[in-house]
Parts: sequence; C-alpha cells; structure tokens
Amino acid sequence: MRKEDLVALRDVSFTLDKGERLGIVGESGAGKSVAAFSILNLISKPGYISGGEIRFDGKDLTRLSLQEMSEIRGNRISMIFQDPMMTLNPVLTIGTQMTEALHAHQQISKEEARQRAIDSLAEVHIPSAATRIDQYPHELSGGMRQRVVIAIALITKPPLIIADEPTTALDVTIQAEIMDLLMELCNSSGVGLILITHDLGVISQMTERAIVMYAGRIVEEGDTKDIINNARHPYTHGLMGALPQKTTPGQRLNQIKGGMPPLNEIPKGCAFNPRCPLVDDICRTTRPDYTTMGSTRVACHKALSEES
Amino acid sequence: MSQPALVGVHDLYKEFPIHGGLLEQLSFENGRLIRKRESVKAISGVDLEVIKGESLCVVGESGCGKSTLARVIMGLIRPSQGEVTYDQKRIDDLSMGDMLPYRRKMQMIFQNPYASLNPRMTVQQTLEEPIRFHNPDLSNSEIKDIVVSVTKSVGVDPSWSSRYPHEFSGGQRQRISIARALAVDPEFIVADEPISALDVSIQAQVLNLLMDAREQRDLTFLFITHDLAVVEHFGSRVAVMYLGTLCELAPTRKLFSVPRHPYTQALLSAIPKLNQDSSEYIKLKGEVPTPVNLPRGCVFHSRCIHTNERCTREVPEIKVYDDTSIACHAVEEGRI
Amino acid sequence: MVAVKWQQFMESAFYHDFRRDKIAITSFVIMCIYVVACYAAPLIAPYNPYDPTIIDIMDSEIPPMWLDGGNSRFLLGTDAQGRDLFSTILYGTRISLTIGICAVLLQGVLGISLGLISGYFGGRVDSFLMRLADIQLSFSTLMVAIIFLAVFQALFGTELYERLAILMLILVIGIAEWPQYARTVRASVLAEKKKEYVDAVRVVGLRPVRIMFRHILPNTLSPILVISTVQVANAIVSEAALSFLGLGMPVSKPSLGSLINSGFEFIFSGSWWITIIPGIVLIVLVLVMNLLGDFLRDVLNPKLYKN
Amino acid sequence: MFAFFVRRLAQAALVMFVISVIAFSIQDNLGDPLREMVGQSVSEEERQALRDKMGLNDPFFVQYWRFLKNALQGDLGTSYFFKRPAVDVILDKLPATLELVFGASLIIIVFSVPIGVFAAINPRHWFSKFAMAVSTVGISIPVFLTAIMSIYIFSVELGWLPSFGRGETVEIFGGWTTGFLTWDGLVHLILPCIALSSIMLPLFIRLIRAEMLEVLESEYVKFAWAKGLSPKRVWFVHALKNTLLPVITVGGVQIGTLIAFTILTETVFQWPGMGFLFLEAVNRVDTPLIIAYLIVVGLIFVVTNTIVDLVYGLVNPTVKLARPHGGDG
Repeated sequence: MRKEDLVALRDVSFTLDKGERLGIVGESGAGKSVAAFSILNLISKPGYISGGEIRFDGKDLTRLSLQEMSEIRGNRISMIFQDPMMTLNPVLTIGTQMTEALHAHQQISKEEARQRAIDSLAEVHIPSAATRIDQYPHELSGGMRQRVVIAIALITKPPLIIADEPTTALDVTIQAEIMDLLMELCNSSGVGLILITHDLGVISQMTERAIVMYAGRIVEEGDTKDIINNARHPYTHGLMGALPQKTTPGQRLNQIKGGMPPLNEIPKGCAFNPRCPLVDDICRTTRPDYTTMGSTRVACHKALSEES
Repeated sequence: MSQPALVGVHDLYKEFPIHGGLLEQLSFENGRLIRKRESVKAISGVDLEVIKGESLCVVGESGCGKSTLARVIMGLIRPSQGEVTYDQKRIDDLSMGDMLPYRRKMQMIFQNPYASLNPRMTVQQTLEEPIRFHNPDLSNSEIKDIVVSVTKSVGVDPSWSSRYPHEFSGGQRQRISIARALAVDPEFIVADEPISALDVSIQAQVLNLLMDAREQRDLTFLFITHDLAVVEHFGSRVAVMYLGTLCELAPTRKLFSVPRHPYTQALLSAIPKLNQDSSEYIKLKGEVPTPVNLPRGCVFHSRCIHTNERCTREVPEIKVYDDTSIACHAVEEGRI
Repeated sequence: MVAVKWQQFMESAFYHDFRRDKIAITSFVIMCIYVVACYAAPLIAPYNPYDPTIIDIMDSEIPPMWLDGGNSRFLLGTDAQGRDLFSTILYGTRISLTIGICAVLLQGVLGISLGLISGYFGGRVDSFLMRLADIQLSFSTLMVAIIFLAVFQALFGTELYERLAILMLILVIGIAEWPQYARTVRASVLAEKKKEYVDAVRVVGLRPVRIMFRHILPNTLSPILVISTVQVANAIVSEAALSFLGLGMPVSKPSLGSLINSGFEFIFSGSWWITIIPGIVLIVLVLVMNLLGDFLRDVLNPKLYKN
Repeated sequence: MFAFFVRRLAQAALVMFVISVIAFSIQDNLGDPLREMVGQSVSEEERQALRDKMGLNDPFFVQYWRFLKNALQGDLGTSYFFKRPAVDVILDKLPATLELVFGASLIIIVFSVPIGVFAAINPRHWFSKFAMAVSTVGISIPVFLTAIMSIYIFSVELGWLPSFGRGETVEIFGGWTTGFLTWDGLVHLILPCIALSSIMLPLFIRLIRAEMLEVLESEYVKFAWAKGLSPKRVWFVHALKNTLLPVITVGGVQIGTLIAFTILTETVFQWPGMGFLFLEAVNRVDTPLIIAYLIVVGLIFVVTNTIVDLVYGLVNPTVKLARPHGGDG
C-alpha cells in the first residue's frame, strides 16, 4: 500500500460454490460494490488491489494479464450494472451490443450471432425480439433495458453472474419482474450469482447465503435465513430492527445511532464500536476476529447468541 | 368524512407541454401540414382531502404524478385546471403576497439532502432566513433562540450551526432540512420522499424524528413515497396513484390487509419480503404507458388482468365503499 | 471578520490545492510580476515612449544589449523609431492588460445580466437570447470585431479612430464576447434553479428577485470565476490580433499587438527582436492566465457550459 | 426531418437578413456613390437631381428592398478600386481562402483525433504529457505570432519554405485555381496552413482528450470492459463515437473562428485570398467589396453550420431528424 491511500476494503474473503447464489448487503460506503468490481478487476482508477487473491476455476484473477482477463470477463463471469439507463451505449444498437460479446469470445458467424442475440432477447421475455434488436437503447423503457443488460450478460452462458444493485433504479413492480427473471434464469441454467444490494428484502428472496459488510469489512456471513432471522452481529441486528416491516406500525423504529464512517476516519478496533449498543473496552482497541456460530461466521467480540 | 379537510385538491389537472416552439409542433403527414401539441399529463383529475391531524401517504411508481401533486399543493407550480384549498379557502390562485400567511402554515421537506440546502449558506443562515422573513418583529437574539431550540429538536448540535452543509453527512443534512421546515412552526407538512435517498439505518433515524415531531407539534402530513413499507409504518391513510390518477384511497391497515384495486394488489405483492422464498407476485402485462399518450378509458387497463371492454372505453369514477374509495370498473361490477 | 475569512481561506481546500500545485504558484507569481511591472511602468521604465522629444531616430533598430551592436542604454534594444523596447513593452503591456480587464468587466456585466434574465425568465426571452448568442458565437468574436472596427475606421477616418482606439477596443471585445458569460451563467442558473434548496426558499415565500440574487447567483460564482481568467487571456489575444491588423492601437501608443505589427516587416532584414520579444511577452502573459484558468477549473470543478 | 429543415432554413434566413441589414446600413453610411461616379465638379443641384434619379432620397425601406432585390440577383455593386462587380472580385479569391481553410482543417482532424484519443487512453504516457504541455502552450500563442515566428524560422533563418503568396497554381474546372496540384503550390501552402491550424489543433486535442476521459469513466464503457471486449473495440467503437459527438458541435462553432483567422494568416503571408482582399478594401474604403465579403462569409457560415447540424443528427441516433420531437425516450 502506498502512503495516503484510502483503504476501501480490508481483509475481505469469501467463497462461492458453483451455481450458488450469494448476496452481499451493506449501506453505501460499506465497500460492497468495490468488492464485486474487484473480482473482474474493474475498479475505477486510481483504485487498485493492494493484496490478496481472487481464485476462479483454480486461477488467480489478480495475476492475469489484460488479455487473459478479457477471456474471463463476459465469458466466464458476466456483470449486471445498477442503472440500465447508463449501462447501454447510446449510439450502438441493441444488436451490436449483444453480438459483440459473442464475437469477443467465440468463433461465430454474423448471422449465427444475430440469431443467438434474438433468442437471448426472447429468453428475457422481450416481445418482438427480432425488431427490437435493431433499436437503440433510448427507444426502450428502463425495465426493458435492464432485460437487455441481463440478456447480454447471459448470452455467452457464463457460470457466474455478478449483479450490482440490479433493481435499485427500477420501480417496485418492475423490480419484481426483473428479480423473477433472474431467479428463473439462474434456476434453469444453474448459473451462480453474486447479488450486491442494500435491500434486505431482495437478499432474502434471491439468495441462499449472505454477507453483511460494514466499513470495508465483512462483519457477518452465513445462510441468508439465519442472517435475516438470527443476526449475530449487533450491526446486522440493528439493521433488521431499523426495517419498518419488522416493527409494529406507529411504533418508533429501532435505530442505530450515528452513521457509517468515511474511509479516512474508520475507528480503531472494531469499526462499528462508536455506534454499537454493546460496546466494551476491547471493542475500542482490538479488531475482532471471525468466530463461527452455527452457519454463520461473525466478526464481533460481543456476538449475540441464539436467544438475544 | 366527519371532520373538515385541512388541505384539499379538487378535480386537479396538471399538464407539462413538451412540444417546443411552433416549428417543432409542425410535421408533414400524408402530404398535409399538421400541428401537433404534446404534453406530459402529470395529473389527470385528482380529488383528495387531507384531514387535520392525519398523515396521508401518497404512493405510486415513478411518473405517477405524486411529486407533481406535492408541488401543486405547495404552490410551487400552478395547476392546469382544478383548485387547491387550505382551510376551505382556495389558495392556488393567490398572489405571492396573499399566499404569505399560508406559507408559514405549510412547509415542505425534500428528497435529496445534498441539494436541498444552499451550499453557500451556513446552517444558521439557512434556518434564520424563514424565521426572520415570517417574523420581522423578532429581535436577533429571539431568532437565535428559536434556531437553537429547533436544531436541538432535530438532534443536531446547535454549536455546529456556523458550519456549511458540505461538512454534514446526508442524514444530518436531512435533519437540518426538517429543522428549516419546523422553524416557522407550521401545521401542515408535505414530505416528498424524505427518506428515499438515505441508508437503511439513517432512514430509521429520520422516520423516528418525523414521528416525534408529528406528536409534539400536532402536525398534519402529506407524505409522498414509493416505499410501501414506510407507508404502512407512518401513514394513517394511503392514496395509491397510477399515471396521474387516484386508484384507491383507504385507511392504512385496511389497504394493506385487503387491497381492492388491481393495481394496489400488484404493487403490494411486488414488495420484496423477508422470509419469503419464491416471489409470488401478481404479474402485470405489457409496458407502462407514457404519460404523454395516456390510454383511453381506465389508464391501467393495458396492464390489468381484469380488463374488459368497458375499461378500455370509459374512465372509472371514484366510488366510496365504507371508508375506502376506489376507481375501478371491476370492483364496481363486483368482478373482484 | 476579515481575519476570520482569511483564516477560513487559509484552511480551505482551495488554498491547500493551490499550495501543492507548482504550476499554479509559478503562474500566479508571474502574473503578479506582470501586473506590478506594467502598472508601475512610469517608475520602472527608463524612458517614456510617449515622449517624442527624447526619441532619436539615430537609435533605431539597435539590437538587445547582449548582442553584437547592442547598447547598454537599451536593455532589449530599440524599435524602428528608436524607442527603447523595454519601456515600450512595459507601457504596451499596460495597455493590453487594461483593455483585456476592462473588456472582460464589460462582458461580465452584459453577459451575467443577460444570462440571469435568460435563465430566470425562460420561455421566449430565453430562446431569443440564446439563439442570438449561438449565431454570434458561430461568427466568432474576432470576425465581429474586425468587421465592426473596419467599418468604424472607414467611416470616421483614421485620425479620430486612433484617439478613440482604447475605448473602441474595450467596447467591441466586451460586446462581442457576451455570449460566453451569458451561456455559462444561464446554464448554471438553470442547474441551480432545479435544485431543491431553491424550492425550499420559494416555499418560505421569498420574492423571486431575492431568490435570484441571494440564493442562485452566489452559487454560479465558481464558473464565472473560471471563465473570467480565460476570458481576460482571450480578450488580450483578440486585442493583439486587432492591433496587428491595424484596427487596434496606433503605433504612437502601441499595445503588444501593434508593437508586433510594427516590427513585422523588419524581421526580413534581421531585426527580429522588435517583433519576437513583445511576442514572447504576450505569449507568457496569455499562457500564465490560461494555466491559472486550468487550475481553477480543475479545483472548483464547476459544470461549465458545453454545447 | 421537416421541422429540422424548416428550422434550419428559418435560422439561415434570419442570419442572412441580419447580415443584409448590416451590409445595407454600411452601404448607406459609407462612401458616397455619387463621388465615385461624378467627381467634384458637379453642382449641388445636379447632385440632388441625380440622387433623386438613383433613388438615394427614397425612404429607408424602399432603398433596402432595392438593395435586397439586387443582392438576390447576385448584384452587390461594382468595386470602386477594381472597377469590376464586387461579387466577381470576391469569388476570384474564394479558392485561395477555401484551400487554406481546407488544408488547416485537414491538419486539425488528422492530428487532433489520434493525439487526443491517445492522451485519453494513456494519461500517464510521456507522449501524452508532452502533447498536453505543448497544447497548453499552443493555445496561448496567437495565430499571427505563430505565423510570424514560422516565417522567421523557416523562411528567414533557414530559408526552407517561401514566406508569401500562393506560388504556382493551376486552373481546374470552372475557373477554380488550386495550389494543391503543383509542387510549388503545395510548398506555399505548408506554412500558412500550419499557422492557421496552430490554435485550433491544441484546442481540439484538449477537447477530445477531455471528452474521451469523461466517456471512458461512463457506465457503458465499464460495461463494455465487463463484457470482455478487446481494448480496441472498447476505445474505438464504444468510446470514440460518443467522444466525437460533442466535438462535432464545437467544430461547427469553430468554423467561424477559423475563417476569422484566415484574415490574420492571409495578412501575414500576403495570401491572395478573401481576407487579405477584405483588409485592403477596408483601407481603400471600397464599400461594395466590403459588403460582398460580408455576404459571402455569411453564406459560408450558414452552409457549414447546416452541414454540421446535419452530420450531428445523422451520427447521433438519439436526435431524431425524422420526427419533430423525442417521443418517450
């Protein structure tokens, strides 16, 4: 690490099985998007990975050349971005943006690529795919564009998809459709999914396992059900309590005091200690290690037991 | 409706023209010169009353006209047709001067905490301005006292008030924004998505703050949001809007337990819920129509699963069933 | 109060960035030297170039003192009329800088008012003003200025023209460049007007004029500051170009442009310094202003008007 | 498409109208046509009679209308100095100016796009830093100084290139004289073209770099990388087109400046083009020639701006030339 660098992620490690759906939750500034973009080494400059390794199919992705990385990107691991209004290039047709992904990774004729693109659009339930393919992005609605983005991500049939807040920019009814579509595609083709979101409801519906991040660190990891119903870390617990769904209408919500610290002011010891209701002396001095409790792995000196 | 309404809108329409000058309106069709004028129909015929002391939530997806409604009520934009009343008096056609007495009774909280404070004014200046404007007789020290008490009441340290907005986090800015609204001691507050730009844990803080203020100051709220979970928690009644029209208006608990309008049903089913594996939601057909070319008849008919021929032809009127108002032919005909 | 403001400035990110930027510091220092030197010209300059009694035609075309044939009386040599080049350049820079700054003040007053009007009222006034600005910009300042000055000169004769030259240059450059300010101000007024803090004060009930001047205008100052630096540089270049064409300052009271013009024919006979030295003085002046403009743009990072 | 043309046409008409009014008021105030025709010896009464006969005492609008009618027929009066129709005199010089502008534009386009793109793609490369530094200095050197310095270095000191004139030209179809077809003509073009392009080239390099950097940070370029496309495709297919869209618009605006700069360049190099002619006409108070120059230059602006708008509309799919407004986007 260089002097004066800001550390966005610290000591983050997790694994994902083939075909598994993993959720990464956290508030803004938690580092969840950085974690996801690091996998394909797509962090915006001047950011860089200062250490660690990312293994995919036995290869360390941090050591690949740009050439080798290009073979992974969009071919073995695809990404879906947050805002479908910004993700598609405004001056290229939908068809061009779809077929180029195929041409980049496969020896395929133009006609065949076009046909694959049309099939792929039909798979994400876009009506009259054969005419849509020659349109430009601005001719489609937000929900449609996100379908196109998903179609692009899936066109090469990759084993893993990373979706960065894929429904945040969309309306509730469209969000439901997109989530449904993603689930359907994951189930039918056995694609693995890393889903990054701040919405605990989405995580709960979409994933089997979840990671909770706070200030650049994983604070808790485990089966989604356990995280939602049986949070061990006081932060996760507080987050759940802050949800209106979990509180009787009209009652005050269970609030966590303060806010997420900026990257240059992360407290010593446990980063959550100034906001934590259970804070103790040790929390202010020592960074907690991970302890395993049931299905979950938690970084807390005061991790909550089953009953609390 | 036993109590009189504090704020009401009656037969409200708001259109925003999107055609440019004369030249942009002209086009050639079939060899003839045609002049086309287009506009976004943001609100098409809404009737709504806010009773004193209640918190009326308006929900709907983007483009349903809920923010426009808030702005029309606050007098930030003038309606194309219809009227807005406050205490049974019409206020939408008042001059700036005549509007002033209402200005201190009605305040607004905005969505984006990063844009709602003037970056070149300190918190002190931001908060003093409305107080001084509406109470020209107060002395400087009296004004300062009010600022201190109102900043305290929103949980911001008054000693920070000489700072500029960029030195505060999003949550703190939203508190300051709320303080500005409370500073003139209003009785009615329009909150336009006040927590949507905030993180979950901050949302809870701000929502709690609003509920405290509501109790302590006896406020009446019009709360605009797209987040149904918040509505269930905060609102006493809920109005659901779709493409500029009112679909359903009901007491909160009733709306969430027995939604009647097909759109309300779809909307409620689409909220991602904790501990629910598969997404059992009501799938809507087709695409959301644009507010430029509204569908004929019921604006929801192109996406509704209960559509029949009448829906495509006739605009449904609001009908009252017990304490619920619904605009739907299918409900009226007993098909749902 | 002033002390507090100064303290705030010293602690500001702006000053912090400035101190770390060597190019910005150097440019600023050179800029200051220019301003001090040219406005103190009567004190610094060894000769008064406007005084015909001390000019001796026998001294003409003496090279700078470090060259063969140089004379220690004339640091940078003399021009074709025998004036001390160093003194003439000091006085000339003063004229160039004065015209540049005054023209930009005029541009600013015109452009900011029209931009505010356009951005605030919108509608027909706005489309009319902006269409006008587009057309004028596409003709380019220099073109408008050349035609205007050329016609003026033809109309009133050279003699009257030479007397009014400074005023005319300020007027022409000031008026011809108003669209730059107007479009920048309008764009930021429109951007600010959309922000919720403006709605918030409208909800309070403040009058439009007060909202405009107390709330919106202070927030458009960064872009104004950024373009002002570059505009002064551009105005100086425009003035030099006009003077070079013989449409600006007369040779008897030369600006940098007319000095360059007067020396141009002598480069073929080898007396390059009469043209090249004022040329370099002009280039350095414009360069440091552009560099300061770049620095301000990078630091203040305003959304400038883009086509 | 219809609205586009009508709007364009209306704007062009407006511009030409403004120019014609300016031109007419110049004619009205500048120089007395009688003096040119009859000299000093004629009595005041005869002059008045002549004035009446020529319509010089008619109301402003009548005179303007007459002027406009003549102008539309291509008659802008006779040059006092050349004793030939002013339009003909100007058109004789048009090829020289247009070739100068063409040569300079060629230099600008050929160098600015690759250098700007390279500097955006490799911001830390020594060449990028060098190019940006040179560009910053470049935009600070006025065109006429570049011209003078290049003459001093390449003509006076080194003696490699000629310092004035067009050199040998040949006449091709319809009286157009070109310097592009002879060695001597080309050699004479080099310095003036470089001088004319000297301020625009750095301007465009900086503009293209800035736009490209912005585009490279966009979500859709990130998405293109995430698709595993080759760098070439990301840069030249995804980023470049979006970069050039705003550059085209700026280019349209800068054509005016380029033509204004031809006056400077032509003066320094004594280039026998319209700009040089115009300055001479100003010094001789040759009113018809001044007016003819104004109108020809106005036409050039209008035509080029229309072309630029058209190109922009064709390149940018979100601008619908075919329909008057943007639909639901």
